[in-house]
Amino acid sequence: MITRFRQVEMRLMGPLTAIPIVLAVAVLGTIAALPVLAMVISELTQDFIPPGLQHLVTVAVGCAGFIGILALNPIYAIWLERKVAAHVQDRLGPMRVGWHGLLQSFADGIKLLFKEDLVPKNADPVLFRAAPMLAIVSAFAAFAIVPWGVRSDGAVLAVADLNIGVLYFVAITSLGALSVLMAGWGSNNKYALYGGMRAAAQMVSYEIPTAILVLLVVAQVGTLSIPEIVAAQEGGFLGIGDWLIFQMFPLNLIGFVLFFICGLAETNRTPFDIPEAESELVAGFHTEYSGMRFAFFFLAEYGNMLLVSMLAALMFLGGWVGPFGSNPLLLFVKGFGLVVVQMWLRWTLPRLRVDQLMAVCWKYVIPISFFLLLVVAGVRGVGAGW
Amino acid sequence: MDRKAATGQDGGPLVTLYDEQLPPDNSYAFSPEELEEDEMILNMGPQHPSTHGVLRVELKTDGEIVKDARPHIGYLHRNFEKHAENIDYQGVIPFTDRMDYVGSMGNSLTYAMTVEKLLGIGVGERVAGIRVITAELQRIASHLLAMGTYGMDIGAFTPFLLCFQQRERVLDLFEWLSGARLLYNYNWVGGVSHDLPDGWTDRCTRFLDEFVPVLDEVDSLLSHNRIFIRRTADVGVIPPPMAVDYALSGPNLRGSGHDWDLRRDDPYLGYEGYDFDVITGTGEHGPIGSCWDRYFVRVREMYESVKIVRQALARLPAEGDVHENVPRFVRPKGGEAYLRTEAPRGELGFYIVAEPKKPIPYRVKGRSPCFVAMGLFHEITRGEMIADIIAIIGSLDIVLGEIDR
Amino acid sequence: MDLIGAVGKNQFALTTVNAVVNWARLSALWPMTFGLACCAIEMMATGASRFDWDRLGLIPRATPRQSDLMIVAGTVTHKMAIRIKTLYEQMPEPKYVISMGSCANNGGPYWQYGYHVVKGVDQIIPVDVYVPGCPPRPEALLYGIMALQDRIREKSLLDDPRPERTIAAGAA
Amino acid sequence: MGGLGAEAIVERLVSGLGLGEGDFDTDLAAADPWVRIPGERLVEAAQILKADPDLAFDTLHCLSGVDWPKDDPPAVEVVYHLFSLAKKHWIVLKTRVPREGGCLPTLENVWKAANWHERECYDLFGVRFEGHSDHRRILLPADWPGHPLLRDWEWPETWHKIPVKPGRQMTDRAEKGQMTGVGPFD
Repeated sequence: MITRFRQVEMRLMGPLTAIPIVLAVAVLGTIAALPVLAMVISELTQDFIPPGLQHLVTVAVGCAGFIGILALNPIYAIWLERKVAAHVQDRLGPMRVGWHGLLQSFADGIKLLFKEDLVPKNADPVLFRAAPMLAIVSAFAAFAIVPWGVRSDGAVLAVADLNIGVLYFVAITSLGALSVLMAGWGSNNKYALYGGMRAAAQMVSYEIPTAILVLLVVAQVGTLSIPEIVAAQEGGFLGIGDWLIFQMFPLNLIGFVLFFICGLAETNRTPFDIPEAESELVAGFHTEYSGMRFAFFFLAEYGNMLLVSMLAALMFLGGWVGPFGSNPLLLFVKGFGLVVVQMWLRWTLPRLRVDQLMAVCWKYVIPISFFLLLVVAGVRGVGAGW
Repeated sequence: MDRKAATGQDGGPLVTLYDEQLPPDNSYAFSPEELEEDEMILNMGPQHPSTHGVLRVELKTDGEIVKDARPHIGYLHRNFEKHAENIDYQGVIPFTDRMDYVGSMGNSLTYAMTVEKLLGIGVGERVAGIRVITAELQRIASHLLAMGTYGMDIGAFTPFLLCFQQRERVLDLFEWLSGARLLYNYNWVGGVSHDLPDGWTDRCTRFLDEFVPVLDEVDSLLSHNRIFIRRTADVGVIPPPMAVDYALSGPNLRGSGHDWDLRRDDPYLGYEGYDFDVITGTGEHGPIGSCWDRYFVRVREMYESVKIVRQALARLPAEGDVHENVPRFVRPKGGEAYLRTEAPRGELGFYIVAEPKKPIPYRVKGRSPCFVAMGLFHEITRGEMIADIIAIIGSLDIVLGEIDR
Repeated sequence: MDLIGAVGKNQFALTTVNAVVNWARLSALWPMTFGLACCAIEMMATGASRFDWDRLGLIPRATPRQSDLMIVAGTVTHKMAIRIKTLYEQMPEPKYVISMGSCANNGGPYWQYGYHVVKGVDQIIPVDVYVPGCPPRPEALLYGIMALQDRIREKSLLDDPRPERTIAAGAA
Repeated sequence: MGGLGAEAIVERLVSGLGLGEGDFDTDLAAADPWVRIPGERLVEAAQILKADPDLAFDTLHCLSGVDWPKDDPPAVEVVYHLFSLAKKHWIVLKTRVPREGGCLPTLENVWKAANWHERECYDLFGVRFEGHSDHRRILLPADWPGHPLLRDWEWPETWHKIPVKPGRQMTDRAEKGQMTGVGPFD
């Protein structure tokens, strides 16, 4: 008989088996290479560059990392998703294009690029065309405030080192909901409309706990700037003791889990993928999209996945600080680790219904996050001596 | 060979309607005029990822709430009954296979038994044993498909593939037995097409041994998942009186709490000699007769089927000609016969009207459990949400080939 | 098109682009989840763990707008034929059709007495590859997909994107 | 199977309806005993069969049409297979309607399962059911010509330009040298 019969444990632990991890490390290396290289060059050259140009250089280095993420992350994340899914399901996944299908996403991309450019006759042409652009802009604009690391002289490597970074994050991600709504309405398709409406309701609802949990972090660290949040988590036992997730146990742990759940909901991932629920709404808000416009939504989704994972890593898991000192690679490891967890959840869990999704948000996540904020603020207040 | 010489015909012009405008399908049950404010008609299918084939459902919705639903069927109407009026008794068997194409052993079994009833012949003990084994294995395969696709409908993709993997192993057994993977043409009038090959029973036992732990695993992955329960319990509740009024059968009836199984209550093929339990819905989560109950009845029935197959394998007579009672010609004396069996989806029946001494049946009507189950669809969907429609369709476990025939 | 035509068909750059595009198209054939009858079960089996068409780069898409390949898996009835044509027209170019199983090829067992069965889906939409069998085994479908990949490999960007229609008009 | 015997069931039904000797027809010796009653008494009969606590026929198991064009008079026979889950007994109820414009009262209000079965019978045999709540075709398209399971149904040549009668499309393609399949013979 042809059937391979593997051990039960092997199958359930699919994402933890060796092959995907090796592959994930390879991908991580490729994607992180550019920012890390930029960082190393910047470290080596900082003594020779006149102080007036220093800021320019750090921004350039930040941009380099940004472009690396922009270009490579979605492509490899999609491939990684397919591999993780395949190994969870005892399949192989893409195998024919490149080693273990490494070039699969390039083939997909080129194919989508050469597809017919199609706008349905009844669609609103402006909204229909603008929605995917807005989606991808909102996904990648938010990366502007994500710092990759600090140089030894204290300069932050980011496109923009805003002192209100987390606020900017909350603001920009709201644009994603708008793009989905535009796509749903502009398609003039009932399924797309349902998808858009669900997405709007879901994203608007889950932005509230996201913002509260951001406040939770801000209340403890006392700053809105992401590099300073990370700096506050440096040191401690084994270099991880001062990570925010371990502070005030278990308040911040709960906060982290809730933030991750909100991230899942904001990026429309299972079990919160109701806006594009394939078995209900065909393809949800992007039902009418084809070719490159569809690819934009796809890229935006994977960009958002990495964004929320990195934000969670920066705010709760110490960002680039860890047991081996400060290293941008650590941020990528943490970020991609959380991305893999998202994928793992997607291929394991069923999907919630729209009312249950709202119930989870309004009945559980928001009250708990308010409670956390209250307790943390109280403890900090008592500690500060009032 | 030269086709033209063989057929005596010239090749005609090809029919290519590629640039033709075909008429739009305007068969809507709801008219836009009678809609109230905020209501909308949503058309689901026939091409939809989770309508299990080509079912089309027309929904009248108010936001996410479904006010009313009308299923449209017939997109797979393949004229089984017309074929049966033109093809001899044995020749109908492949068409019965294609009715319920994921439970084809059960279909051909029912049809063969109906013709046997018409002819007044029986089958030997070995044939009966083989028929029980194949029917129960088919039930396992069919329920695995139902379980897997149901998980997929709810949004969990992985159980589907785990179920399919096990199903492939059943198909391997059937392939060894009959040569085909899906449509077997295995049950003949008065016998079965092939005897069990050497070593088949051993491999079947091995499959059963390895299958049960995997079923446990998939069960734990899906059945008791909190999200899954919240999505399926309390949804699509069929109260017991309604189930009877609509003549539901099989797991759908038992899911509503009726303790009724033809294998126990009207036994055929010697089912009375097997020790197994009739599974009924318990209402463990939510009210009795919910989607979760129907789903879980199927899961637990697989364990019962494993029990039956084990017993049947143990008591299968070593010797016996499986073609012993196969009639040379099927020419009934006339009359009519109706017989039903417990197919994976419920009580499948065939009604055959025979003309005296004719090799072709006068009329064959298939009584399809899925057709009946879809008849109450509009009752249980009222007031549910759009996502629940999918859950309800999946929990009824329909096969369009059998509904439309 | 005229400009490219003036450059000539056998230019190196063009053939390279051609090869890359063809490679991308044949490596990323996204089929539509579109099952009609018995063959759909075997199509699902092809997507499931043992046969796994994801190896060839196929991921099923639920909407015709995002799919390149329509696998007509099963019996096409007259009621359904209208829908199939609509779905085909909703797919963006380039699009391919595999007719899976005898029913879709020419009516199969329902050819003679099936009054409601279309005798071949190629009466409605152009078909690239016919896979025989009732139902075809998953291996046969995989072979059909690979045969389609071979046909895509031979195509040129300058070709009429709908060659089947020109054949049907009598150019063959 | 428990329950009443067919003889007792027919006895009760006939006496309940008050039918005379010539008004009904029955065969108790058949494999499935049946009783044929006039179509206008159908609803009454169904109500008796369902309501009588000893009969308690709670499910309409199957409804089939059978076309008898050569009988005198030509008729479509509608066959109801009734079963009692409570008492576990069977009866087959038959009735005949004319082939042209035949009409029966609907049993939808007695057994809800009749709804779809009657629609199917109308679709394929052209038997109308009076009082049906949703009297449309169920399997075939709304504009399909005729009722195909009638024995003398004429096949249309095409339906909206799509051929209905079997053609030689595959053979013709092969003769034109077009590829018609994959595998060893393509």
